[in-house]
Amino acid sequence: MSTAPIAISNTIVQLPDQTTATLPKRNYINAESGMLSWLLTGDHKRIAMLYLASITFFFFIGGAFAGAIRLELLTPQPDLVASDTYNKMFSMHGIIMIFLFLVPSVPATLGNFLIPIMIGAKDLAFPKINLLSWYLYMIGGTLTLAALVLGGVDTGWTFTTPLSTHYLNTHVITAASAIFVAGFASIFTGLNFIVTIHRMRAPGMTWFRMPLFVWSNYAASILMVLGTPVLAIALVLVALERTIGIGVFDPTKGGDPLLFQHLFWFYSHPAVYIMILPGMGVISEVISTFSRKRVFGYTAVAFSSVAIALFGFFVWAHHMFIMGVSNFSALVFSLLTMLVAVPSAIKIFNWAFTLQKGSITFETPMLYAFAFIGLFTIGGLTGVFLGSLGLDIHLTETYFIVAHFHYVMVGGMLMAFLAGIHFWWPKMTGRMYPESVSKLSAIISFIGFNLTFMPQFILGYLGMPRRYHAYPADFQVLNVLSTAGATVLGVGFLMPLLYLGWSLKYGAIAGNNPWQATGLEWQIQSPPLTENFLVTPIVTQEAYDYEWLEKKTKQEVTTVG
Amino acid sequence: MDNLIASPHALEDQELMPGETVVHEPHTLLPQHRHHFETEEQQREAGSFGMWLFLLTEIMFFGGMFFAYLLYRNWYYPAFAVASNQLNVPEGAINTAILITSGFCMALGVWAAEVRKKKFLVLMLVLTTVFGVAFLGVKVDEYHEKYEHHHIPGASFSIAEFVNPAAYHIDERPLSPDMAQHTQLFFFLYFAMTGMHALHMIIGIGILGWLIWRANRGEFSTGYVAPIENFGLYWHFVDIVWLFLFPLLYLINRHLAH
Amino acid sequence: MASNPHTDVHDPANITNPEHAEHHIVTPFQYGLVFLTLLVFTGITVGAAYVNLGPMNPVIALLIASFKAVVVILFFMHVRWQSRLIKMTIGAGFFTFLVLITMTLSDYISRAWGLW
Amino acid sequence: MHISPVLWQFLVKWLHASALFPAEASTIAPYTDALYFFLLLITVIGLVLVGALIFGFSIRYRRQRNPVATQVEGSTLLEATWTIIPLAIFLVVFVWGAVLYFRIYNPPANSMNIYVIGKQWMWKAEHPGGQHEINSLHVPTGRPVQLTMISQDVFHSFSIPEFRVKREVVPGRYSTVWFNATTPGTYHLFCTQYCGTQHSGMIGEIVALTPEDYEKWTQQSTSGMSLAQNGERLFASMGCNACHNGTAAARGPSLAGVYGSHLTLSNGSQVLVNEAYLRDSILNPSQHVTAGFAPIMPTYQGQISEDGLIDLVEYIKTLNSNYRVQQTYVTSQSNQAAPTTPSEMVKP
Ligand code: HEA
Ligand code: HEA
Ligand code: HEC
Ligand code: CUA
Ligand SMILES: [Cu+2]
Repeated sequence: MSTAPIAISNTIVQLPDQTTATLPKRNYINAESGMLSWLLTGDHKRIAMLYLASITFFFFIGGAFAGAIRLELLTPQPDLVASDTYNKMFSMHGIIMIFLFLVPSVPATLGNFLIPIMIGAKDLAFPKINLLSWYLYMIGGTLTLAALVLGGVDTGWTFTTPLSTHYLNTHVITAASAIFVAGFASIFTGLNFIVTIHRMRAPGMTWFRMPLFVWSNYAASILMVLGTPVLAIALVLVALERTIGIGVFDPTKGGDPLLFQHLFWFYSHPAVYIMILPGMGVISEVISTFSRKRVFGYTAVAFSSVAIALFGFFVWAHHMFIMGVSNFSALVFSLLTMLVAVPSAIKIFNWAFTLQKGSITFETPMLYAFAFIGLFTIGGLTGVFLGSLGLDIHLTETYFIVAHFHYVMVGGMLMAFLAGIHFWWPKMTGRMYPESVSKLSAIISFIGFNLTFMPQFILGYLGMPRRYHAYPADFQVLNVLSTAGATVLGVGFLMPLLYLGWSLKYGAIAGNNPWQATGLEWQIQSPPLTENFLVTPIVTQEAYDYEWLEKKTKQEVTTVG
Repeated sequence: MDNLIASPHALEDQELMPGETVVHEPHTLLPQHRHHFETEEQQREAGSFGMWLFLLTEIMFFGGMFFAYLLYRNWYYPAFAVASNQLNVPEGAINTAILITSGFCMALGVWAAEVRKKKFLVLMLVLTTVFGVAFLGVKVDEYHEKYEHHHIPGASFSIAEFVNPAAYHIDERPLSPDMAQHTQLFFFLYFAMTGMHALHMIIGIGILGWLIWRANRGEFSTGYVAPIENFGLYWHFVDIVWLFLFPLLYLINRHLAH
Repeated sequence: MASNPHTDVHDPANITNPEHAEHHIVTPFQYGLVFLTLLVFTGITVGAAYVNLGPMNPVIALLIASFKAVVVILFFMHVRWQSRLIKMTIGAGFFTFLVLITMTLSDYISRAWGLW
Repeated sequence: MHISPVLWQFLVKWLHASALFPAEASTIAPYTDALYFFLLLITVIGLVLVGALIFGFSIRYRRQRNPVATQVEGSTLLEATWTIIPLAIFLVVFVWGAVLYFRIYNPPANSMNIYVIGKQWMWKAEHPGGQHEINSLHVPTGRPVQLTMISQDVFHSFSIPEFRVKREVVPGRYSTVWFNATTPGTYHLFCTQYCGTQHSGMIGEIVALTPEDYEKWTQQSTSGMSLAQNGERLFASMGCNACHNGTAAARGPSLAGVYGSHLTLSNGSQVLVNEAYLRDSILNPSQHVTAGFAPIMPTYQGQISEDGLIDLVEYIKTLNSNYRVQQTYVTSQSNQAAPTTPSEMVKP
């Protein structure tokens, strides 16, 4: 095994000699065995794996609903399912994808696994609360499934009042309590991260030596802690209104239905940044590693995360522009929306310039990261369309929005999640994923994704409303394209499930640092020990210091096992 | 920002580090020390910081209801004023005092733990509980009164007293029926807010019971005060919520009543 | 319990670790003063409610409540002796709460302005 | 933005013919589209820029060509550039969007008014002349039409893509939108706010007619009773005239000429009486008590449908003199109660 990483080859993967390599004898996976040792664990890495398994499960349930939605929309007629079934499908799709998949996706899996290691700590500050958070998540998930099995909900993921409080007799309260409980799971995750990042950094790990992944998760955690409780109270009020019907949200009794919207979006707009910020952190790590270069303008990228988190609290009413907020508020919120878009732009350009003068290789995580940058740029800029008052009038509540948020959430966050999963897979499992299959699947998802959602922009401008079970026949061609794309996309997402599962047993042994990355997590064995570090590291180098890494690699004789 | 940037325990431990291993020698640490913290200090500070963050979520949680209250109070001021006058100020004021006393006992409890006076600590925790329960008792009485007057929002809610106060020997100006209808909003918010507050108290009393048990075993009289302190933060926060609820709910437009 | 095997193992000197922002112990006397202040202001707030001050009534009530809350936070909750981090955290919480209130309220207030 | 009109028309026609673009059938549409194309342009530029950087660097600095990376810290100048330029562009977009917003939601003074009621799951349009339509709306081209809309149950949203206008139809409160149709034809009408099971069935058509055809249509489909006439009947049958009869002894204020006036309320504030205020003072009378009167008017919440309220409001709007109020004692056969032809339906 060569010590110098600068071999002229297509890949920087530094795998140990596979004929002799073995996984480390002692690691967090085999430290204890038995079902209970997982269910009662306090180890952040094991909890991360629990989360990973559960969110994957829910992703595919949500994906199955997406498939059904697209199948129904293949034809203009309402032929496949009944109207209320369709409504239940997109509601469950939205609820599951957002609350049970995307919000916990990167933070609760990768963040849980990596943040303590990245800052040189042995665990998160509150391991028991971390475990509790997973249980709350599971209770929330179970309640969602219960709502599903009992007959579903058809409120949409936005629970618009007075529809949800007085006009639907589906299992709204079950679904609301599911989200309530899952919300506390995310509050506890965020709380844990903030305390850990403030209080448990290793000696020498100053704020500006932290990897950007930590920064962005920190920013997202602030949003989780301060935003989620407002959603919780909004849902409590919905449940009360439904059961005793007092009229806080009911205009016929003097209430204001927009009050609910204010409370809901006060959380749900910051929530979209909860969803994207951790993904942005992943992209910073991946881009830097595979161009072997420090992230361009580290401080700007770090602060832009915080800026997004801060400004993210000031723009929520852009979801209510035409719903009856005052013109004055519409103006203010539109202006602030423009401001919040700027830090994202900063990040995009900083990533692009990270590549400059780098030494770039194109492993799967890098492909996903490129996909992220392109798709998020489209998604983000179409967000600016929506933030522009006059244009939002035409675009709101159409497929343009559906396309916008799938571009940022699927094209952005989901791609970032996949980038991260591939990137840290060797660390988490000790084994490599198969490189060429995974590249193929990255390309398939990219093509499938664009085919699915690009036509929806056009549909949206043509005026096709969202949440429509049947639509006028003139929209069919574009819908067929979209459905075709979704099929391709489904394949693209199913493949990782298969080959990553396969690699658990048959993948090549990864070694400590296959990517020659600089983060602390790469300086320990893979999979790590339960206590992460044998010796608490003393940090003397900046983040992304590849020269430091080179020196270090030259000195040490790498052993595995 | 300075103290954010400096690693909180960066320097004091440095010499220790190279030799330290994950296998802790138990005699250097307290039993309550968790393995992943470097020092007691770090653990303690993490605990209280975590508690504060949790209280932030509580602020926002109650914040949503406070906003709803603010909005409807402005919209339906006459209804809110009249409905508020149906609340029992003496009981509310006494309850405020009770709660403050309970908070005072809690604070003394923290002190007792800090100076390691076990008996006094247990006594104070018990008193905290007693006053907490007393508060809930008064609350139950108030709720009962509302029940008797059909002021509990829902099907049996009655606006009769507000439309025709004279018939009920209430010294109030009558409200027109449509405005009177909005008293229900007031009572809904009253029950939601005080109910949520009471729920926090009940949870707190549950935890208090557990703390008393542990304090009685002497767990907190050896300098390990974090649980007491953190619970104190929670308890005082619940007090603060009430400090706002009391004037907002009970004291609207009292001077016109008589 | 003195017989508890854990308690007398080791004197945890680092609770008052000199290297760190020292752990301030508030005396019962100070707590007593705070307690009295709170009681007195509770009295004042009830009294003030029965005096007709026009639109100032709710303002006074809220000011008193805020004052009491600050006292509780500073003394009962020891924030006066806490690190800057904790103070900033609390500030952030109230800031976000104010954002919620003011930005939402500005919508309701400006609805009456019609086109403006 | 000013693209040459010829080019513009060509572009729009071409896109429309390939079904990628909705027809431009109102005076607003070109304004919306201009902003849309501007933003599309920015998006394409941004995407090309980002793409060029990514691909350019990837090719130029790939491992094979550039085995050793050169570490760069960052560059304040560059970073300032890509902070300020996007910010400037976004601010332009904001201003442009805001101007457009007020153009769409600020009706010209001379627009004719049509009422729209949304309910699960149908649209009901009420023309001042008393013509009722379900799930369709006939409008004349070439003159501004304002819709005053309200929902009977949940949020709905009235959307006409070809006109580029849309507005939420809110329960409990009037919302308005206006447009000026340019091309006769039939266009989509969608409910775009999710409103329950049959949301996707809450569709209809907008029929834009030339003024002459529209005239014909109003004539053919009149029900014989204008909204105001209906309102007049209601006014009598609900007992409003017991108090609002314009006599000196009346317990309620005279409603003649109240529409459009400024009222002083008992709490000292002043309000402009518009449709929304009239509706609200019937449903929540004690909310705003007119100075000099006792809050004795009962609430009619739950007793009058939204249709009825519209009739009443229309009726009160037409009461311009005490004389008309006296007339209400006898249900009038008057055709003066409300104009039936659009040319007379000019808002005061
Ligand atoms: C991950 C989730 C996510 C993210 C990150 C965003 C990001 C943004 N969103 Fe989006 N949004 C959603 C998820 C998200 N959104 C969802 C789920 C909905 C619908 C909810 C529902 O109703 O169901 C929604 C709806 C939504 C609306 C409401 C539309 C409506 O209901 O009418 C608006 C309006 O302003 C909006 C705006 C924005 C803006 C301005 C951003 C910005 O943050 C984007 C910033 C990014 C960029 C601007 C790109 C990078 C910039 C460059 C590369 C510079 C390019 C170069 C030049 C300018 C030259 N979004
Ligand atoms: C994280 C968020 C997320 C993700 C990942 C997705 C993923 C997808 N979404 Fe989703 N979507 C939302 C969030 C998300 N969506 C939200 C919030 C809404 C709004 C809901 C509302 O209006 O309330 C929405 C609405 C929405 C609509 C609009 C419905 C309507 O308004 O009528 C459509 C239509 O095309 C759609 C399509 C898709 C597709 C094709 C995918 C694809 O990317 C999915 C690809 C994945 C798969 C296809 C799974 C592959 C696996 C299998 C096929 C195996 C299946 C297994 C079994 C059957 C056992 N989504
Ligand atoms: C019991 C008597 C009474 C009846 C019946 C009554 N009103 Fe009134 N109305 C009043 C009084 C008194 C006021 C002024 C005080 C107020 O605003 O509440 C008033 C105010 C109004 C106003 C506000 C305009 C203004 O000049 O103040 C409108 C509009 C109105 N009434 C319409 C109606 C309609 C429509 C009905 C029947 C459906 C009706 N009223 C029935 C007594 C009555
Ligand atoms: Cu009405 Cu959708
Ligand atoms: Cu948003």
